Amino acid sequence: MPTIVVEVMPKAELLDPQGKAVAGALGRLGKTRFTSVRLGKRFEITVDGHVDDAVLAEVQELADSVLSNSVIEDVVGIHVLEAPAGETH
Amino acid sequence: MPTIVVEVMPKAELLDPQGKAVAGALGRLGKTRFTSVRLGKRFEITVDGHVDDAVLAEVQELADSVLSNSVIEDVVGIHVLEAPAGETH
Amino acid sequence: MTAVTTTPSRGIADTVAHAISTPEKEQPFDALGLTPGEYAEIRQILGRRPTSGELAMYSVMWSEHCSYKSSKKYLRQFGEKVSPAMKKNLMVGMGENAGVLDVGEGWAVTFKIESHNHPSYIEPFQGAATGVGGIVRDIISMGARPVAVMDALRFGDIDDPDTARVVHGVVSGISFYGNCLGLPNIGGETWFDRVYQGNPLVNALSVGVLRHEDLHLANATGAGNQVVLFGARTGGDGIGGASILASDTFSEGGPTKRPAVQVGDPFAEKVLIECCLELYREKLVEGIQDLGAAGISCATSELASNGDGGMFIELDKVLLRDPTLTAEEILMSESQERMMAVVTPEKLAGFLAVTAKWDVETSVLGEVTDTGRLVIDWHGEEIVNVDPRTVAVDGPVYDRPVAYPAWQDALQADSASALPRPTDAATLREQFLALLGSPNLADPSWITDQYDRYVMGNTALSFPDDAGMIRIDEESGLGFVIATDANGRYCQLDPYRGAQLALAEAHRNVAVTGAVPVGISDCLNFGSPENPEVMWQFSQTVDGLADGCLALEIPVTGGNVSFYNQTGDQPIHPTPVVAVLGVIDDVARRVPSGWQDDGHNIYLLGV
Amino acid sequence: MRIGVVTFPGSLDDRDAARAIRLAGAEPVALWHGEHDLHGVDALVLPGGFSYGDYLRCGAIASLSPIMAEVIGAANSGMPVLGICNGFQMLTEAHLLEGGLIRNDHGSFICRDQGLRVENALTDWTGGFAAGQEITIPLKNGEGGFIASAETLERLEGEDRVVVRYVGVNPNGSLNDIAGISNARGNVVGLMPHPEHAVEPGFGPDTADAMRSGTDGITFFTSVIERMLVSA
Ligand SMILES: Nc1ncnc2c1ncn2[C@@H]1O[C@H](COP(=O)(O)OP(=O)(O)O)[C@@H](O)[C@H]1O
Repeated sequence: MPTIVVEVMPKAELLDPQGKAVAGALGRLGKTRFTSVRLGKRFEITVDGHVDDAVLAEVQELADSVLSNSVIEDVVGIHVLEAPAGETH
Repeated sequence: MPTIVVEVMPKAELLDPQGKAVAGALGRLGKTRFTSVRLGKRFEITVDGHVDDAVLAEVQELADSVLSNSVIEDVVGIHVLEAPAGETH
Repeated sequence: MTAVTTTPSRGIADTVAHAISTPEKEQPFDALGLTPGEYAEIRQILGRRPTSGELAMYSVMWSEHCSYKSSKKYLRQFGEKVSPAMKKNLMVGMGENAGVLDVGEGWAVTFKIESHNHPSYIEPFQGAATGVGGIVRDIISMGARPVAVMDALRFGDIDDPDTARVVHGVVSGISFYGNCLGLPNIGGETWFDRVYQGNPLVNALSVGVLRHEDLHLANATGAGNQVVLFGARTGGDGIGGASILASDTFSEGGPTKRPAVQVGDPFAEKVLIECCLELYREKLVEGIQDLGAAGISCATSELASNGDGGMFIELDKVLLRDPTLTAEEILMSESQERMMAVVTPEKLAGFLAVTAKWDVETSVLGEVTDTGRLVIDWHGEEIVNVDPRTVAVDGPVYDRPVAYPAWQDALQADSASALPRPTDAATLREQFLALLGSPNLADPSWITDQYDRYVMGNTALSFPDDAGMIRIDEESGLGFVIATDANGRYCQLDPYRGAQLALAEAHRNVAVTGAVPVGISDCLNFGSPENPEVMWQFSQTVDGLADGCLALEIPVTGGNVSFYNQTGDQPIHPTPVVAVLGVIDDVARRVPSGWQDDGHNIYLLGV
Repeated sequence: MRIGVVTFPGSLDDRDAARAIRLAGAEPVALWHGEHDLHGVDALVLPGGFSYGDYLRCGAIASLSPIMAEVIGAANSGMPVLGICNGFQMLTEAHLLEGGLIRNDHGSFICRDQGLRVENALTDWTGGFAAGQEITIPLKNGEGGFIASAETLERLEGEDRVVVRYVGVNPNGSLNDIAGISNARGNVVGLMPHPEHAVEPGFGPDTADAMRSGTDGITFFTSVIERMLVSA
């Protein structure tokens, strides 16, 4: 079954304490060339049937209304996964 | 500054309570064609300087050792972001 | 999510008929942890070779963890060294999911402590989290509402680089699961010692309360009653052993990579708690058994053994998270947040309405029979046909060799009197500061601040008191008090006395709150039972505890034995964690520890 | 006076909220998330807990529940609504309150007796306090960090809609030490700390007088009762 990936990130202008904590951990490991880290979410949604424009539009709408909270997050990407990650193991 | 994206997903054979809860919510909204959802993490790491193979190798190593927990998660993708998502808003 | 329960391609099951016709087939019993003798015994019990499904069941149920085969001989003392006073308030004693004590006014309390040591080393967060989840399900299966948790923890050297991984993982796992269930954490212990470096101890305790009439025992009685599995779907969690079976039997598929870790879903468990309590309240179930170690193998064989007949199960009715699971894997899976119920046919519709209300997935697997056999079918073919008692009750019992440790006398002779006794101020000051700075005396609030102690609104004592106290009845103020204690170093010096000291300390911690101690539960953490010196420590510990309980006249209501706690062949110190439960008529009259008011006199009591 | 307490799957402090309402002198009414029925209550409490495990985002899945449509309608027509902790998160997810709540800056769950200053004593739920009054009530959360855009923060401050602020310690990295806010009308209030855990002597936070004797939380509930009696 095809899989659609939705990517959500915290808004750039808002605090991201989790990303900051990761950046801090990298810094303590001496990885100073990584200047900042932001932590968002990656959804893998399995679709029963074909993925057409209507399905993608439906996913876009869900991404905006349910999978993200537009007050604090942005949907940064929606795409169909060619080789579903879940099936490669 | 270039941004590297690291994508981490819960291992396919393990329970993903978060994804399950989201799938349940979609089901209650009548979105029954989405049969399953898995929820992972998406890191955006800003790099000071050029991204070359050495940097990517370093990120790969960090992805395996720090950004993911190999007992329960897989690193499913590492790539350089062309237009940093954070800067489009 | 839609149920995809297709027949797995490599899951052509080994049927009973096939087992009869292929008696010589080689079976991987040793890879499953069974000895040649145990395998021979299974063949003798069955009068044929076991099917791979039966082998799966026996191997997990006859494991040390499930069968208590090395400890049974000793644990009997807890039932034998008893006075009439000790039985007075005991409504359910050892052997059930958890013991139950009458605490008056029609109320009863059930509690138990259990280990989740090894999983918590592999994956500290999930290991500890599922440890809490498991013990809470034991409490629910008695008909009680869980009302509190505690955790007794032992970690390695605080300066070891691996310790932080374990400590922070374990504490946040307990915090995550317990908080999300809405159970106040009312106490515990934290101790650091090198002996636990490769083998931390994570002992989780839960307490539940119930009205006398709500007491339920998990047994399958009444032919025709339905056997129902509900809760989370079954996945490939914690079934390392089954992939051995699958790969051995069906070489073309190869062994599947099944993770040894289990991922917990406290939300699913919280919903399951409320769902079970509603099922009890509406009197829709005969009994509910939790699924923990050994999963469906354990639940079916225990329910059937505790009943008076048999059971028939269609295993392909199990709702799966992963449709590729084989029958053996389904039998052994340790997926969390599942329960098995026995329901009369008339009440099935009502039962299903309640599970639907709570969005809990449910499937009817089969029914109670009068055959005396546990029969399991897989797509219409019989893959298990056993006497359930041979699986769950009459497993092997070992009388392991016991030897007084060669090093014991030297250890005891090397007493504190041999240590230098500095008298100068500078050295004393230095030692005092070293003590204050030692992790075992340091303030544990960085742990306890991660635990919700307020939820439910009945917490009368918790951190920093030495015992936790919960109000049971809002009208009368009736409450219970509980404390856990153990000191592995004392037990290493003298396991008999060390166990009694642990008991005495927990007993005192309960008594000083103003409560009357009424029962204990214990979690006995030891090295390998195959090491005669460990077995000696174990036997001494149980003797000490049983004698101590007789002297104090409080019964052991249940507990747990955890063996094989060692790094290489270096066992941990014997660590019997003792939990003492007490009753207080009115929590308003509790006595907290610590100075309460200016001007009070200070007395030192005792010897 | 009837005050509804909505139970969602994963609600934990619903019985505590009901107890607080009872101790304050009103009748608690248990409401179920799956219904479209407020059973004629006069005010509403969305209790604390981990609705739907707090998966996705805290309060997000619960905010899609059938009853939330009724809650939103009632809130918009002026009914007093208090969201405590997870309830506060639901109110932001339902956009009845502005901003959002994210993971604590230190990354851990924290349970502590928290000092607060009541900044706005005019809302339906804080009328019994004096502005500037300092109180102590328990706080317990993993995702209590209040965030909002700069303009939203400015508006909240400018319109006096910060209801309570952390004093002493900021326990989770909330911007401007914000512990609770209200809508413009003052009938909808969201709080991260738990007033329902400071309503009964013996089971609340420690005070200078005696352990576990703090009852500062009861005033949130008596305030709304008084407000409703006045307007009735
Ligand atoms: N892992 C833990 N979980 C919950 N409570 C704990 C834990 N560790 C310590 N505590 C609590 O911290 C307090 C102090 O513990 P401890 O230092 O062991 O006390 P003492 O030294 O007086 O026996 C007690 O209230 C105890 O219940």
